[in-house]
Amino acid sequence: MTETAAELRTTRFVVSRRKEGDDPGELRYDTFDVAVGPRSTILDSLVSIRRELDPTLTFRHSCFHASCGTCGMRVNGREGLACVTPVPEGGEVMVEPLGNIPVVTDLVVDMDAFYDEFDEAGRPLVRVSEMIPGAEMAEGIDELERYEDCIECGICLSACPVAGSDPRYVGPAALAAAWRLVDEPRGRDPGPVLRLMDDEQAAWRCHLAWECTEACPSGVDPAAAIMRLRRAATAARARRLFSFGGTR
Amino acid sequence: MTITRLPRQPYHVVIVGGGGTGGALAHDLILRGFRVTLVERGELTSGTTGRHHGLLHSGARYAVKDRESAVECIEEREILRRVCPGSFEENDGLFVAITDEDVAYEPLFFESCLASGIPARRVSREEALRLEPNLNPEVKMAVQVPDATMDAMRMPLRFFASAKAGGAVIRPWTLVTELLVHDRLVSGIRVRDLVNGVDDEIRGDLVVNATGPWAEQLAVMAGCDVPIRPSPGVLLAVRGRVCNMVINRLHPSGDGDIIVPQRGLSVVGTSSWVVDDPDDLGVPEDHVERMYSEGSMMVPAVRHAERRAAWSAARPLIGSRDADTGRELSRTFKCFDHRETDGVEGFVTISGGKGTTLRAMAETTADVICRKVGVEAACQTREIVTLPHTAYYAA
Amino acid sequence: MASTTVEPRRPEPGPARRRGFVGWFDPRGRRLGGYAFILNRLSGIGLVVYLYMHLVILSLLVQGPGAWDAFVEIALSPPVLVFDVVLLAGMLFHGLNGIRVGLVGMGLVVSRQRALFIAAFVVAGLVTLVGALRIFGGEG
Amino acid sequence: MTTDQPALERPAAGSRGIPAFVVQVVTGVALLVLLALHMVAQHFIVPTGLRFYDDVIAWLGNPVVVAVEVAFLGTVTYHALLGVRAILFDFGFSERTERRITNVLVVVGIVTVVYGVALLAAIINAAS
Repeated sequence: MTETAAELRTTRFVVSRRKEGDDPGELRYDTFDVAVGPRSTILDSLVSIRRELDPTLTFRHSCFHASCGTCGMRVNGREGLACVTPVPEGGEVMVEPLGNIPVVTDLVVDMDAFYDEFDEAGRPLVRVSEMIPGAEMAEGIDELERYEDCIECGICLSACPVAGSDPRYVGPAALAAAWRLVDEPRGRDPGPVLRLMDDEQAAWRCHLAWECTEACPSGVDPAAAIMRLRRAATAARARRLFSFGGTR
Repeated sequence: MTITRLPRQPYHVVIVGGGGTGGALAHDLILRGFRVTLVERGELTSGTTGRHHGLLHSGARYAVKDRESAVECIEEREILRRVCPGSFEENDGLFVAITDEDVAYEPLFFESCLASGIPARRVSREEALRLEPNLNPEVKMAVQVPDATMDAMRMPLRFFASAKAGGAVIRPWTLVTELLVHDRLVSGIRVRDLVNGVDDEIRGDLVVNATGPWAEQLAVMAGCDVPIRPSPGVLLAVRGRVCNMVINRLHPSGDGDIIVPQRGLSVVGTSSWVVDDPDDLGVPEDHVERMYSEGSMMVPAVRHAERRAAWSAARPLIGSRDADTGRELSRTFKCFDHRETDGVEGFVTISGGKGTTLRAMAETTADVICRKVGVEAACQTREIVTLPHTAYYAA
Repeated sequence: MASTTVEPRRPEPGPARRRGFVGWFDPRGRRLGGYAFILNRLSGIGLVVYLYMHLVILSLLVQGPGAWDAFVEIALSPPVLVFDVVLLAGMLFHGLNGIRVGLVGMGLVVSRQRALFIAAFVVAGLVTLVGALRIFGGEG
Repeated sequence: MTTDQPALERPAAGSRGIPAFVVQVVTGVALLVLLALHMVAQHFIVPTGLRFYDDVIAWLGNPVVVAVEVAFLGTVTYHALLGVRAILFDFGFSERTERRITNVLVVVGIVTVVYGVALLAAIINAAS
């Protein structure tokens, strides 16, 4: 941030630290005083901490504009993408890793388990892009495409109170991905995924706290997706029940 | 096309740099039977690669002044569509002429595209407005080219996923503190593991410097020099998808001449200046303001769109020391074998290039490495389909 | 040129940061849906407790008129009436929010979930108010 | 408790029983009706609102009322304990523990209903 000195204010950051071998029971925090400008984001401040104060501070980032999903973290207890979360005014800023996901180092979480659940849905990365009102398609283009909204940041899983107490819960992201496949299969068979998510540890675990949707930085609305997944699952069961032979 | 794995070669290549080039090189070398270890100080693609605006270049922007880059782009675009299926928004792009100067520039631009093998189609004003209703009503005409949009983190991650599945050791959070150099022979790297704080050495038959705009900082550690100028550019992401096709301004490349749609955002880019330290970029507000003004010349809705983020990314441009704005530097890439340039053996630098040419950069570097160690191994990355990016996280 | 074998090393991740069941009731940083979840769970637990209290009290009926009428006497004292108001509020909210959870939870009127919660909260509040006035103000 | 099978270990294709949530919705809807009957009937039909012992006994003389009360007791107990089970299942216990929880709650449910019905019968007999 190139700001004139006048606009800079010093803000105290309390950053959660964790290195391999640390005692898991005892949480460790380091304090850093950082010059913050009017447009500084949490990510900008973390980058300047790493560059000027502590090169061993580790945190994930890549795109800097809420499009890749790597920099999800908890700022003052609230989930958000560091790259688009402004530094709160006044008082200390507590920065912690996302919740409900194993912590590898400092603010970096291990997304392997998240992706195992996510991959079960097998949702395509690209979807049909909603037409801009009145737009037509250019010659040679038979389908306007765009990337799925979900940027796999894990913020919804961190915000979910059920995931906060039960590690077995599949989590909102994987369920929202499953719904996307059911809603727009793009050539894949959603049947098996629907049956997979029609389970007490998956679609039926949600208690409608809607925190995942409120926290989602990408407008995915996973809570609504879970509910629509339930409706689809219930309809599928009904069809199976009343179809001839019933075991189709 | 099945992977034809060569008999296990004893050579171990250590790659420094977890950007697109590093990932593609790891993938290429694994397919050629090498043993690969890649180290990255942060998260993968956290350098220049991830901050890219996401244009899968048709090369049209360079057709007039940088034919070499243009041809590279259109070839790579076709290969990437084949080896990374389902990773692109293929809505094509429009070069829009707003002013009379733009219209005057069009014939040269159109011919240069065709000459570079880039399929281009003239589009009337009316049709342009039917394709993208948010375009500036003053638009005079446009040229349709096969631009597309990629995800700057997920597409390169596919290469990492395939390399890792092929046995490459990928070590993020590993900072290179020193190069192991003994009488002009580089035999490995000394690193600090930021996860457990342990310092250790990774020996290799060859060390590759794939650190993009940081290339010079690493080369210096081996007493070598690479003419890499970090040339940052500011990018602005605004809320709202104002277009589905990539919108470029039909004029010689200047500031704020592209709008790339990304999910529910539109990314407006870019500007250009030159710095010495790629870690100290800053985001000059006047550049951001220029993105708003130039961007709204093409799509007026940008003017009042809510700012989601503004950031800067340092392009690694190859060129002489005195280039001041970075634009006239060549956009192609180069692979330096430091035995020839500095008399240092076992050390190769790959830099320059663009987001779209990561595979070609890797192929060139892998060819250089094969020649250096006397291995006969053809490149297979033009045909082998890479794994989905999610496979990188498979336990 | 032989080189040291590099065994692929994956760092051992530490435990996830889980707030556990305390996190269910932590109002900080909650938004509408989060409050609905907290209130629904609290009122639910409260109503289960009341169910068994109610059964115990009704057992007095077996001991004949004396015991029951004596209890009713206590039941009309202000503290117990306050309890009744709280009970009324809990029952109304749990019931009304239950309708929201039931409908939305089966994938119906999903886009209305916010409005339904607000409606449940407001209606429960108003009716509780009316109930409280009747319990404290008018005839018994 | 309808889903007596333990929560099947994923990725077996979904548990085959009716999801507990659907049962909760069904019992919830039934409760809305029965609760209304239970509340409205007592407090609005009986002038003094079951204040006095004699009113209660008179009130229980009507077999329809008794039927409604028993139905109400069964439904509310079922709904309540299914709710408790849902809360307990959010703790992430092992499957074996969860099976034990389910069994305990089934017993508690049965005891509650039996006690309630017996209580009702005892009250009616004591008064006659």
